[in-house]
Amino acid sequence: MDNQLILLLIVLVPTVGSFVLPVLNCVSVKARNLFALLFVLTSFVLTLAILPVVFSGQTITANFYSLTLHADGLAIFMALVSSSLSAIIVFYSFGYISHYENQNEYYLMVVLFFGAMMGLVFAGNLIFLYLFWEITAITSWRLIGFFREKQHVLRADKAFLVTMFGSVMMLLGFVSIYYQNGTYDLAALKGSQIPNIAVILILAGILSKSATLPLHTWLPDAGVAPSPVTALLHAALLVKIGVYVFARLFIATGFVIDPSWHTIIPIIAATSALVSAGAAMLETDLKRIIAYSTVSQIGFIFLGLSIGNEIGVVGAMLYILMHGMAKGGLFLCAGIVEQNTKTKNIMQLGGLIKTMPVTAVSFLLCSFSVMGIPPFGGFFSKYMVMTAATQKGQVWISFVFLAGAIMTIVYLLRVFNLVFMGQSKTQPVKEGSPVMIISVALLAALSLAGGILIYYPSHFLQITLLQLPGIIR
Amino acid sequence: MVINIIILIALVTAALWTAMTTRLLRSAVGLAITSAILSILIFRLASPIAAVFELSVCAGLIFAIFIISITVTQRVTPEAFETRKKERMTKFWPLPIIVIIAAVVLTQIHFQTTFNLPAQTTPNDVKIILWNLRHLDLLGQIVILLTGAFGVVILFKEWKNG
Amino acid sequence: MNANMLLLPVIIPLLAGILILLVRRLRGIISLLATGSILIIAIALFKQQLTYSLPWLGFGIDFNLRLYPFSAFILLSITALSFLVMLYSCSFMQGKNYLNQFYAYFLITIGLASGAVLADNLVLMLFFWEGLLITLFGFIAIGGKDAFKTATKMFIIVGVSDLCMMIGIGIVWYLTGTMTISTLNVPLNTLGCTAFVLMMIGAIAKGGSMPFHTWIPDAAIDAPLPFMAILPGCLEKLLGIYLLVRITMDMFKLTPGSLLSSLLMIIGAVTIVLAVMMALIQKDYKKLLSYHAISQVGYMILGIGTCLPAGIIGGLFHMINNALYKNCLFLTAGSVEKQTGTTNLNKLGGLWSKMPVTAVCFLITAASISGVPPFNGFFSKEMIYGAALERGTIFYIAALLGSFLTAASFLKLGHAVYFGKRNQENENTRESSLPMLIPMIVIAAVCVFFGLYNRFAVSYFLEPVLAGQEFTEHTSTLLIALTVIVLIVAILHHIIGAIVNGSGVKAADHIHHAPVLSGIYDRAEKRFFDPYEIGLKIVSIASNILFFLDRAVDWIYDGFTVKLAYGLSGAIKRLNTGNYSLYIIWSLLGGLIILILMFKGFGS
Amino acid sequence: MVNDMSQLFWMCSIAGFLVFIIGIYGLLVTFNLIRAIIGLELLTKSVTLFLILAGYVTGQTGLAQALAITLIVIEVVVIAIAVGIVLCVFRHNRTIDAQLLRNIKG
Amino acid sequence: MLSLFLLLPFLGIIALNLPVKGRRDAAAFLYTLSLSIGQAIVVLFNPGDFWAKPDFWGGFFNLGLYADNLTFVMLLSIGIVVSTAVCVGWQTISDHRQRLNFYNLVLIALIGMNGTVMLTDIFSLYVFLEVTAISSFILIAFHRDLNALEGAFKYIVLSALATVLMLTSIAALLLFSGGTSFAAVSAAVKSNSGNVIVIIAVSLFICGLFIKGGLVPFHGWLPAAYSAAPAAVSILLAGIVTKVAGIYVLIRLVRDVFGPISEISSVLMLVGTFSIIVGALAALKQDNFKKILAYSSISQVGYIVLGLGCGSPLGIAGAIFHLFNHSIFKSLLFVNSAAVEKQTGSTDITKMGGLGSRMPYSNATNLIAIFSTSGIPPMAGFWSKLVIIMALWQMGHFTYAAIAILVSVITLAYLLAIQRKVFFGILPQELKHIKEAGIWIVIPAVTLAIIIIGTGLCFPLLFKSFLMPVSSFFK
Repeated sequence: MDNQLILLLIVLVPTVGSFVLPVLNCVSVKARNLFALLFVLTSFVLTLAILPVVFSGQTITANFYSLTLHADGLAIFMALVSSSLSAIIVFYSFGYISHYENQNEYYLMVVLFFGAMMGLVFAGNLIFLYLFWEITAITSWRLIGFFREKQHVLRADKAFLVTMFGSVMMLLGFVSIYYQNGTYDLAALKGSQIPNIAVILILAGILSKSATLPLHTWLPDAGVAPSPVTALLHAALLVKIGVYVFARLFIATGFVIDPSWHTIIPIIAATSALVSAGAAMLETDLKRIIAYSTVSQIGFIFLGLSIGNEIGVVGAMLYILMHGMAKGGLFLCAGIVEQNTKTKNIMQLGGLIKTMPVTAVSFLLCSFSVMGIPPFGGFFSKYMVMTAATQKGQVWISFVFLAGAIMTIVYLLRVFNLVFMGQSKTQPVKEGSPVMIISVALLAALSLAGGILIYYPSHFLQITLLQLPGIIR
Repeated sequence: MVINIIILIALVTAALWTAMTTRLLRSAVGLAITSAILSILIFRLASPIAAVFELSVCAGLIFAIFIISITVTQRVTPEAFETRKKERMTKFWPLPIIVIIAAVVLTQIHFQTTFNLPAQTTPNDVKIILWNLRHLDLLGQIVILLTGAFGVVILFKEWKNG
Repeated sequence: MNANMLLLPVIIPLLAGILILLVRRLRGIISLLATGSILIIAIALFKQQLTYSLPWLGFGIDFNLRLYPFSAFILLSITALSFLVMLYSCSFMQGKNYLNQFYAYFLITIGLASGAVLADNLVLMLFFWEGLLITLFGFIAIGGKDAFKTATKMFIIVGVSDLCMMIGIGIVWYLTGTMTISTLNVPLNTLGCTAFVLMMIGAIAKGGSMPFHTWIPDAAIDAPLPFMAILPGCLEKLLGIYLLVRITMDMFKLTPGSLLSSLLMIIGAVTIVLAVMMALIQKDYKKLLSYHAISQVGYMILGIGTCLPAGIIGGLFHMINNALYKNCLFLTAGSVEKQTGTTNLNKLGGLWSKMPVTAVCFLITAASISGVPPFNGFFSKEMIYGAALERGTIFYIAALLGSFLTAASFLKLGHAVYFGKRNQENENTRESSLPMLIPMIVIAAVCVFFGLYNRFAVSYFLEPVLAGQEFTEHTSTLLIALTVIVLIVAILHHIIGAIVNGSGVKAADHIHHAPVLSGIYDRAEKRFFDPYEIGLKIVSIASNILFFLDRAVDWIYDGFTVKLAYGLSGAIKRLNTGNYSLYIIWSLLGGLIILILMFKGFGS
Repeated sequence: MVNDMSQLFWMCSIAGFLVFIIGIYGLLVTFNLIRAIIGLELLTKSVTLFLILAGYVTGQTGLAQALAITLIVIEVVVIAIAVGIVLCVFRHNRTIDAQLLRNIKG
Repeated sequence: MLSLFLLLPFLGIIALNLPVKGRRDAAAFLYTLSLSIGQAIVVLFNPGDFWAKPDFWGGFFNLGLYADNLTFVMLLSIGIVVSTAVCVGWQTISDHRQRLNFYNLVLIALIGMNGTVMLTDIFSLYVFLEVTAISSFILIAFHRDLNALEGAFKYIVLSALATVLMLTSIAALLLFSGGTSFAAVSAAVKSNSGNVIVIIAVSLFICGLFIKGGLVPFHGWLPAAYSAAPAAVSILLAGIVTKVAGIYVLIRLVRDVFGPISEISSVLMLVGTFSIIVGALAALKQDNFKKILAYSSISQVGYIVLGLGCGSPLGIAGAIFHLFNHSIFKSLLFVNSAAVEKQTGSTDITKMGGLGSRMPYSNATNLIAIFSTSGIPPMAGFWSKLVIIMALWQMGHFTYAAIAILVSVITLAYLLAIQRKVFFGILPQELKHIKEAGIWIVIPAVTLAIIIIGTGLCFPLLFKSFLMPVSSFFK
């Protein structure tokens, strides 16, 4: 098949397919679930199919009317990460979501979200990037507000509004870039000089989407969502969108920006990492803690990207992968705990390791990866982003992040301690359903494998580096 | 010129009386008088057909409409009338002052202009203009009259629930 | 010799560990086979010089292994000791919970430790080094009820130090542009010093020096005993001191008399004295030993901190000696625990006749740790004394004081456990089984051997480490005499103390209850000085501040913005009174404003 | 002549403006709905005057008359509808007080 | 052949009121519906050359109509919105005679609007505005409940004021133009620029149009009229009547007649921005479904005026496009409010909740309309807002652009509040039995939603071929 057509299919299959799902529900529930997974897997497989092309150092550009799709190593990497994680999360939802109403909406939104994510990843045009960006916002809004209680819907609205605020700022930034350079096409924008105001505007969008200080508080509040959703949103995909766009614009497209941004953005990221780590330390709601942890870890990713040297970028991309797997695992574990104990308050939990060993161990392993303990994948990514800072001579920044990393260790262990160790405070609970524990165990195993087989992603990313003009060498 | 000014003053005075009089009926009468004076003025401004229309429709038809509606709605006791009278005194006394001040100020402005028009292309005859040139307006008028009919049907239709 | 052989000490234990986790059977045999095989490999590799390389992370971070005399020596020590402890645990751990986890962690630990020693790339080393955290964590966590708290404590303390090392490595890379250890030569400018301190933190924390020590006594209570024997007792010292020597000698090339060297010595001296002070008052066999495990690392740091060849050799010699005798001491403790079911000194006593082999092993190793000639500890300590004296009398005095207290505490321990009155409950105690005795006997024998043939040990194993640096001993007769005098004083002190206070256990109580010290001791027992607790407090306060900040940010959305918008909205709402006159007035005013704007030539 | 015309124009404009003011004032101040309609009527009067005046001044009396006639026709219908609505209000409230016509606010 | 747009409804009115027995209301419904849909379809699919042909009766009955692309966009919108209102009217008005009257009035409004968008004479403009306005007055007061009467009366008063202002302006322009056709007026304004009377005339006309279009601070009547009118009438009013009466005329006059005067541009942008902000803020705290939509209308109209005030071709294209989009999505929102009002008997959103599960079509279409209103891709509203903002940025009005785009967040906020309070949340006990409102509400809702999405997805094609050729837009 033609590579360009494959590229289009990667985006279109889930996007269009998602609307077929409610119809399929009329046939049977199983068919719908299966197809939801199938659509995601199709994208995954198709992405794998074009992997060799990109691996050989080429890029693919496809034009369909005004829709320009562009695949380089960065995009393929991100697509692989998100599609594989989405597949696991969809698989997990078979077990989790089967108890609730509005399943049609759920599957539609999840698959549509995924499709939009694919579109965003491959978009070769600022406007279409924004378009897919907003579709993800819509779907995530619906997903957060999946349960219809007032509080949930309110939180969903908050998330939507805050991200919307950011994204319209970003749109203004895009417009200003348009008038600066006369084009929205990313390929044509390569290496263009970007005024500071546009950087600020675009940054507002990215920060809001990636839940970074000062636009981060929607993310913890979004913890009301059903667990696979939070996993999908927080860990695997949504917050990575902002980071990815940052990489796409400032590194892959190589916008030339004022050098001071390479100091300012790390400072923002550091503040974000610290503040949210502090909040995670004091929160008592399981999902909120993990969400704050996500905010904190996103700071690390930003550090790597904004420093912008080779090791930083590769580290940040690896961070996206590793954090996606590990944090996804944490959220899914939290989902099992929440569903089986009917509470998210860690003060009311305890001793679950006795009855839920797989969940507990998976939680612990994923925590290790988030903390950055070898041989888990998180170690490498954390090492690389922190080294990136020192590599640029900004040692003090890495010290701030050191504090963040320390706090990560402390609060994650605190959570594990309170939830899984100690005296049991709830009714005896069962382990989650097989589908669910397979998912979490798989994610834990992937986190481990990510560390042990680090050579492969790292090698791939180093090939990718050649395609990124924005790297500071 | 002097006659014109007198008519103008009469016009303003009639309007003022219309606005300020305490009785609604008198107000309607005042409006009719204003219309009548206006039609004289229009006549003097070389527009006889419009003047006739003004006189018959505004001073006649509209006056009738007002009279009917006033008789339907007017139920004022003497006490209520007295209080309303006082109210009007307090509320309306600035109006004449405003009018007089405005008039004095505006007349002090020495206005001078010339109107240089493009060459006349249409005949200056109201019948030709109305019937031959402004078909669209005519259509509009017909539709509006039709609308008025519907409005009357809808708004004045018997009240079902009292 | 094939360079691929280098991979084996790393891979065999790891695979064996995973196998045990999966299979759950034959764990003892698998473990013994695995440790035995790597011991053989280590022996075979000894005196070899090999390098091995694989592409890995990129950016000059490759999977580089390098075998040279120093690492070969450490590898040999690790494998040998772990084999012995493994043999011991096969018997000791029988009937305990989580056995396959225990064996798996054990094996994985050995694999990671070997990897850390062999690694020739800083990141690779950090990978193995930090990976140990998880097995440590698992080891402690399977210990018992409160073990998880201790495990957490360990995790945080060691994790922090490892993170520090991470940054240190980053700085080193920044400064030199390479991460291959064998080619590193870091300039000692400000940044270099920072890097050194960070790396040093990692090293001494692994070694268990103050102020990163506080999890060790806790772990002594909670964790399984072989863990204490193999990890804090020997492996961690080996690794920590190995790295410390590497950074002071090779990577940073500290000069004697430099500030950093003094810093190291101060840390060493303080560790020696304070830890041994704490050890003195302990009433638990394992806990007492654990404080000595901390105290002894002070000597090594002190020795290495001198940056004199003699000091470094002394430190290294002490390291290997300590690994031996501390390991053996823990094993005796395990033996006692296994047979009597307790390690509380008050409940023990008079085991001399019941457990003679254990007692003899204990005596030999206790004498060794106290620095009694002619056991090995004496010689290594003498080398350190000499080096320390050359750098400053105060260090020497501290070391000597430590020596005195060490001797005192071991006199107390030996007295309490093996002599004195036998406890009623311990009447039926018997000697331990052979698999447990063999390691003890072997180690004790090695202690004696290293003592008698100390010149051989030093020249065969350690001098290659210096790589040609000239090495002169500073020992003099005077120092030896002083040491001996101190020992004699210690014995006298113990006898008097035992008589005055009533029993061997209480022999040091007068120090415990001394006017000023008692208060300090009380607070120390309540973990008043525990850096971990203090750190947690700081973190907690910081978190509160940060959380407040977070809430403040949140308030901007949830409170401020909403209130502002609704306030404005309400104001606009109130303006719409429903009165059409008002609307007309607005319109007219609007029209007026527009007229004015038009006339003003607005915008043109 | 030009001066005369200009003066007439100005005077009539002033008168029209004054009628406009009176109409607006009546519309604003009164609470009686019928009076409000009378106010509207006065406004229309002023506009009629303006139209005729413009025609007179420019000599296009034909056009102006045509426009004025259309205006008057439309005016009648508007007034009729307005009065109809007022009468409906009266049927509801039994009064034509404009103060009661303030239900929709905010 | 443009006069067919006026004559067919006119003949229809006459035919429908002949004293014939039978279901005249059904006939009226079918006629009005087919007429309005036909109008939309014909405009959409027939190229302009058919319309350029002269009427065959042109010899003795000359209406002098004119159509350009702007006219066609408006005719299309009128067709769509009127057909929507017709459908909803069939569903919400139960009485036969009332239905007949309703359709008659809708036909009159249709004449008025079609005439307004096609004529070329400034006085005829007044006449047809009045046709539209008077039919709207009656339609608002249709059910004769007190609120509706109040709304109608306010509309009459303000509309009369607007009329007076416009007529005064016409009279003043007559002093210079010698005729009332657009061409004459345009020439007069151009040749007399700077004349005090001309400036006053232009200002007064614009003020009058502001009142008609309901821009802040001329908007007082609008919430009352919109919220009190019967459901179908609200659709008509909000969707198209005020847009034609106020905004279309504004675009037409500013673009074609008054010409690009920088003062007008500045005033338009100022008023537009003011409307955007005030409308959005006012909508935020409302409890009445329709009132929120009314204020939202004010806000959205502000965008149109802002784009218009920008003055560049791109800005005007954006304004026209937003006008079209606004008529679609606001109609859709009002259709949904009609559905909710019909089923619950109330427009108070605080008393509702969880209707989404019972009224899935309303729920889904409402979402689409909300996104379109807030300017979220891939809905149509996004593109028009984008074009407007790009135009503003192009002309260097950065502050206006920023305000415009930030207010869309507030827009989203209040619209989400509707969605939250009406369609999400927990279903109250007394609303358990509720069902979808009926086929004639669902069909237009779904159709409008499809139009929104279709426009959004086909935007690149649409923009190039229909609105204006800006080929470099995506490059």
